[in-house]
Amino acid sequence: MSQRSALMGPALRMGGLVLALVLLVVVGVATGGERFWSTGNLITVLSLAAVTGVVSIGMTFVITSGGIDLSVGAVVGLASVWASTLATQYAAQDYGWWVIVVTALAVGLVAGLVNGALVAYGKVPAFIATLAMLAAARGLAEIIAGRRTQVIRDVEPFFDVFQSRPLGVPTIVWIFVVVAAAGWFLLNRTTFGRRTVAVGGNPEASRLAGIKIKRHTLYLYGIAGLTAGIGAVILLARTTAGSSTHGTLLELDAIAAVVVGGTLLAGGRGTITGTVLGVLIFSTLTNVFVLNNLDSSVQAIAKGAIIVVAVLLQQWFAAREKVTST
Amino acid sequence: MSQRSALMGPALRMGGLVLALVLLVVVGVATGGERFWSTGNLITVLSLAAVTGVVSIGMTFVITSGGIDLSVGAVVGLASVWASTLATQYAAQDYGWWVIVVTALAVGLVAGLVNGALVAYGKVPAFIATLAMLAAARGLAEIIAGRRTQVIRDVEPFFDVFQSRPLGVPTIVWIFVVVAAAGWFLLNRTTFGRRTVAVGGNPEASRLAGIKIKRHTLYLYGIAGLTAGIGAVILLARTTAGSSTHGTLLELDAIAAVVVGGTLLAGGRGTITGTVLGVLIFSTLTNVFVLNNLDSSVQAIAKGAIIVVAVLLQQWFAAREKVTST
Amino acid sequence: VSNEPRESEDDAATGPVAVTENDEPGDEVVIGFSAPAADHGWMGAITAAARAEAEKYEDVTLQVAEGTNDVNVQISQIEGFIDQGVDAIVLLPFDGAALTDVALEAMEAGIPVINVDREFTSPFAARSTVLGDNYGMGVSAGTYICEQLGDNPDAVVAEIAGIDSLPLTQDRSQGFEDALDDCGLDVDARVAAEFTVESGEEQTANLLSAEPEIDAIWNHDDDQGIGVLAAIENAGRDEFFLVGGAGSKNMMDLIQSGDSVVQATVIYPSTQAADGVKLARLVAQNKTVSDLASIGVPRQVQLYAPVVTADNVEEFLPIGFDS
Amino acid sequence: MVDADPQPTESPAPQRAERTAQQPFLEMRGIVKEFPGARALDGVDLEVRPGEVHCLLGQNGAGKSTLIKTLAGAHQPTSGEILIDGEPVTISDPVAALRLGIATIYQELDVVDGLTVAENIYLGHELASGGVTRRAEAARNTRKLLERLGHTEITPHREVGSLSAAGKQIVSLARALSRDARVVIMDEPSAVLDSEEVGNLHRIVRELTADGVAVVYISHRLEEIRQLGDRITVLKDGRTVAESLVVADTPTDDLIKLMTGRAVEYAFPDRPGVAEDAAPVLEVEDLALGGVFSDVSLTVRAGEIVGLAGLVGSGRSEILETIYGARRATSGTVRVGGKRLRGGVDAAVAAGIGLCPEERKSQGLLLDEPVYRNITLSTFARTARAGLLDEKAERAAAREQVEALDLRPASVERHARTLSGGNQQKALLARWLVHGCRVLLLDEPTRGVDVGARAEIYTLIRRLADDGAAVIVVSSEIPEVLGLADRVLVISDGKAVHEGPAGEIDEHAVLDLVMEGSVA
Ligand SMILES: Nc1ncnc2c1ncn2[C@@H]1O[C@H](COP(=O)(O)OP(=O)(O)OP(=O)(O)O)[C@@H](O)[C@H]1O
Ligand SMILES: Nc1ncnc2c1ncn2[C@@H]1O[C@H](COP(=O)(O)OP(=O)(O)OP(=O)(O)O)[C@@H](O)[C@H]1O
Ligand SMILES: [Mg+2]
Ligand SMILES: [Mg+2]
Repeated sequence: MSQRSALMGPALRMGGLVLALVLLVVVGVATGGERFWSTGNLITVLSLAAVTGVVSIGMTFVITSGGIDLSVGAVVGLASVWASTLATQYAAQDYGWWVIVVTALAVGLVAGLVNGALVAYGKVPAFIATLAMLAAARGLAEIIAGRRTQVIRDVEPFFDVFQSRPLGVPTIVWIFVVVAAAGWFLLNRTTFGRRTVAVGGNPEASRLAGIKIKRHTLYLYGIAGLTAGIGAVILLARTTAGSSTHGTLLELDAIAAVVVGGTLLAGGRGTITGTVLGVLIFSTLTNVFVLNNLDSSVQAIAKGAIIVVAVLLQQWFAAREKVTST
Repeated sequence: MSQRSALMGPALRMGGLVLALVLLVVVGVATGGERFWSTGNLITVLSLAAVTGVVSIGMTFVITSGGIDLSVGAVVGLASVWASTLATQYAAQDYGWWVIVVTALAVGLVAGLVNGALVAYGKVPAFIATLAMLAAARGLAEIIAGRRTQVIRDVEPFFDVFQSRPLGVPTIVWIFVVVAAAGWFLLNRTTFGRRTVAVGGNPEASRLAGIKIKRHTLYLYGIAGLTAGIGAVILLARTTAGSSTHGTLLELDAIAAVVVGGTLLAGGRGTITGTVLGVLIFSTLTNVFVLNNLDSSVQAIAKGAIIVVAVLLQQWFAAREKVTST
Repeated sequence: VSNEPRESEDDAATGPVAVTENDEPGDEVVIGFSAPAADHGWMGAITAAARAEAEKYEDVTLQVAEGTNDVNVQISQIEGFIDQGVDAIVLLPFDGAALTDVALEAMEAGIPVINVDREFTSPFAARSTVLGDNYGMGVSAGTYICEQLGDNPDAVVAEIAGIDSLPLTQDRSQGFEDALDDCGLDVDARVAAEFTVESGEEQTANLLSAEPEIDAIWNHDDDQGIGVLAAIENAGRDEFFLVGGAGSKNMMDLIQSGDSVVQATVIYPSTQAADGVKLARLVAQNKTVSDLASIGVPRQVQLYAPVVTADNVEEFLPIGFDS
Repeated sequence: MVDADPQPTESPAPQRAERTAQQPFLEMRGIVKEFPGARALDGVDLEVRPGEVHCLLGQNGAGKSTLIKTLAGAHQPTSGEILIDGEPVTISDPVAALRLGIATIYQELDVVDGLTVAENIYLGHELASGGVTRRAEAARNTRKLLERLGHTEITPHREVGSLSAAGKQIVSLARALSRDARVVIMDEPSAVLDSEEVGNLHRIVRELTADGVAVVYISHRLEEIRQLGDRITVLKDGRTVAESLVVADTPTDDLIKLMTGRAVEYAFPDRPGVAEDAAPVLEVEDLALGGVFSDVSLTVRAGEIVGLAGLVGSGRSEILETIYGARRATSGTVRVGGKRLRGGVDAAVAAGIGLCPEERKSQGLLLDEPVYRNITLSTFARTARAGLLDEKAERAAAREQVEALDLRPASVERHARTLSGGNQQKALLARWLVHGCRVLLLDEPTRGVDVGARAEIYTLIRRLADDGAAVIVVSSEIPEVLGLADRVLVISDGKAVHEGPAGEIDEHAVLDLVMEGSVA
């Protein structure tokens, strides 16, 4: 029985989210009909989800370990700017489109590692360290870009790659799928994932069991930074430009998706599947709102209500899970 | 020795903050001279600290109890709008300026209690519940205001009261002082405050000791909402208008001040003195920046750096405290 | 109480309308509309005016997407419009460069795009462009201040900018600086607010504290202007004059009454998107702008940024927007 | 404990017998408590009279803590009835229990670190006028309570977070006393206390009963129950198997049989003696930690068990933690197998050292993870291939230990949180058994472990030593240290004051050494 509940548990816990998503889709079909339920529109929903989605995967790791990263949005902005400076663009013209990608990823990674070092070795609370990074990364991005939007020109291969549609699905959606799958695997099937959950559940016990929690924390924020770098690449592909305003408030969307998905903000339990569902819920919501031509203020209220309902549904399913497993 | 460290402890823990503030003041005097160190400018700094300050006091309670309130900024906006609708203004003209104040406080309180009910009785994680309230309160505020700024006219007594300067200090600064003092007393000298620390430090032990955790949580968010209402009154007095954009991102400023002040984000330890110092540091920082006509991007970077340095200083003092007490 | 809406929304938003043969009903058209979040008065007026303009034509259905400051979301909105196959798109992008690609996509799909306010980086991305003039706005403000202070090279000029990370703010500041430079003045103190009343008040309070003597201030945005004025009031200062920006009814009233520091404001028309809707309809219905001799809707319309002072305020009051 | 007497040693005082004849104050009838996936109580009866010490006995996981939690209002019983003074009552929450005069000291430390001693003691029933705390009065009363408990060194305004586990236990005790209760429930209060403290505790219990207060006392130390108890109720697998036995009339062997259902060999394993030429595995030289201990040197050879004896707060835990690298030594060196150890815990674990920490919940367990992941927390990386987890191997390894240690319930999938205290301790031990350490540092390894399992753990530790491990055991039960170890180090006030073979010293001598050292 305990075996069964261990298997059923996560599925049931996801139940509330899946139900919320299904309800949204029903509303979408009812109000938008074919305009909602068309391949084109579904791809639009997924494309919109890609940036938040990728960043949320990294965020899931950080939150599972009991931390938080408020800087991801700003780091997306910084990475997008750095990867679209004239210098980078010239280099990309000379050496290949990958220069842009590598630059964005490297900027994201380094920013993440700085966060990680501050949290792990400087013992600065994660909230503070990443808030400081938020401010600093935005400032730096503005200075680099001179507050101008930097359009990427004459690096056609970059767009050829990232704006293509293998099997009819945009590359950026594939990137989201791959990152999510890799994240799921990393969290659930590897020692790295196990350590992440352990550190979040009880850092002192993990330390005393011989886990190098500082180094691990460093890596975790590195991952969050790296996914922010990937997010920047996706945004560059979508907007053809880098800007210091890219990713504004993205951190809130990402955290909301992760927490609505069922990852504990206190750490110790994380679910990539839940995060993906959370991201899809928010992105479908935006889409359904647009289809219904809803006033943005009403949207905001509806959004608040829907978040609460999704969580209450989850609670209800969790309670049912307990009852059925006895 | 333990006696001494018990007394010295908090003082030393504050040491880093005080030092950071003193350094800022030194920089201010060095770069701005009399323009910085004038009564007028110091009052400006305090006046600007008032809104964030008042809201941060409420936030200190919520965070000490292990919660968080992301909605305070939006609630400030909603309360300011509600308290400046035509209906309220007419009522204020008929019955007296206090109608505006009572409306703002009531809106804040009710929003806070809704948060509290969701967290305590609905078991919705605080982060999610208050994020939903953020969205909903902003949306409602926009609808009520029709996205217009609502200027308060013909309620002169309101401004007479709140723009007056008893003993040369603006009323709104007095409000901040009174709220801070009341907060300090409530947290350190009353049953309510001690229970707040207990709930944050060890909820299970608190429950077993007979504390009604749910009801207590409800009250805590009520307090946060109430301080948001007070913040709205101060903003109304300062800007002469209510707006759905009032308080944008105020929640981040408040949380940053509280956490930089030394209150544990995980709960169980809270300090009003630290919060006040945190608020003053941020407000002085902005002032010094403007005095030096600093570019806003450079400001952002400097702000990030200073946050980290303040926390590292605090760490260093805390480490020293340990050494001296052994 | 006088902050009640003085006129109905459409009057306020679009001003006097001459009826031409173009206003005769034509083919039914669906126009997609997308703009940044209506988080302050000017942007609110933009969207309201666009909606009101569409209301006037029974052959127009305006599909309004949620206002957003997230380019990623805005791109998906345009993708949605393309997917639906609307007849035309009116797009006021949060960031012109970032929305260029998706606009091109729409044009390639045969949907004419009318670009409003913030310009795309490719001329092929829009069928027609309605532009405000941000640089010109700064120039107008600077020139006005030069006229007032021209004889005093030591005059202290302060600037209260809007959201500093937006290119449009940079354009405005650049124009301002260039115009001042012409008469030997420069910007002695500059702060950046966020287009909100609260930030206007906060930044101005600090600015006034830092500069004990000021001769003139240019404030980019009349929405934040309410806060700016409150801060000036709170500080009890009046040794300078203030020039506003955008042109809210509020500021115009103050200019008219003449008993405040506000002497002028530079118009930045909040009717741009309404013009965009009008043009989109014409383009979609294959009509032409009737007052022009040429056939077809012009490629670009740049709106004028005049200075409103006590002398001409009467004329502009009808297009002042409620902030 | 070694020489537990099968015959009652102490005849109960006459007035005690008199009181036990009175009407029961408290009765529990047919209490059933179901948790998701487990039936913790399956029809328990209990009857407590005023002025008696009523002992609850049972193996780990028998349901003792669950029973008293239903009494304290922390859990709601699924069925059954509770009578007080013959009247049925429902205890819906902790407040109701306190109002009925039931005060409880829980097995898990239930203090708030961020509050002061006085605030902790009065938490929930603050001395206050109109919500404003009367601090001076609270401090005064606290000082009195602590004086009564013999702990004047704990000052009322000290933050509880700075106290040791034992200090926190004292605070819990003081809190229960401050409630003026009619019945005080104590769930393993002596587990973290040393022998002197235990004596102190017993004195308090006697004072309480002399005032007519009933005490429900849970302990795994049978000799303590003999000294202190009036009557005993024995639980097994969530049922009452014997109700209200009179202590004086019940031999220890019978109790053990009732609890475990078998006769347990109740002795320490033989000491085979360490070969003279056995290689030193662990060498500690002049180790010091600023302000806590200094000049600690010891060598543990393969196959040797070294015991550290001393009072609570003498720094034994810190010595273990410093050897383990969990604290940074101010000076001194640690060698394992001749190689100097540098770096933190991870280096120590890699070198083959394991530590069973003192506070299992905060330092040891991932409470919301399954048992097997707790057991393999130090080894999952080793069973993994190229970073990929091998959960099958982990489960198998964990299952083996669960069986060897008789962990109950015998499922490796249960979350650690749902295990009883003693079983959590076993899970921690299992972690290092799976690891197969060369050096094992055990801090209170039998804390909260029942008699049956205790014997098994002793055998196990000895077997590990026989297999070549070097073991250090810290225990507050001096007989345990003396019985189990080959050699003892007596620690007093952060210094080693004696070192010698365990067989050549007795409990009194150790206590004398300890007292001398702390006076010096
Ligand atoms: N929250 C819970 N959920 C599920 N099962 C539980 C829970 N709490 C306790 N149990 C189970 O109830 C049984 C009784 O546990 P309890 O803690 O009462 O034992 P105990 O007699 O106090 O043991 P010990 O001497 O080790 O403290 C155990 O099998 C335990 O696993
Ligand atoms: N981080 C620390 N800094 C300074 N002193 C400390 C620290 N941690 C513990 N101490 C002190 O060190 C002494 C020994 O602590 P501890 O209680 O762990 O010893 P112990 O012999 O293991 O006793 P116990 O039986 O309670 O485990 C105590 O006086 C304690 O207050
Ligand atoms: Mg127990
Ligand atoms: Mg110890």
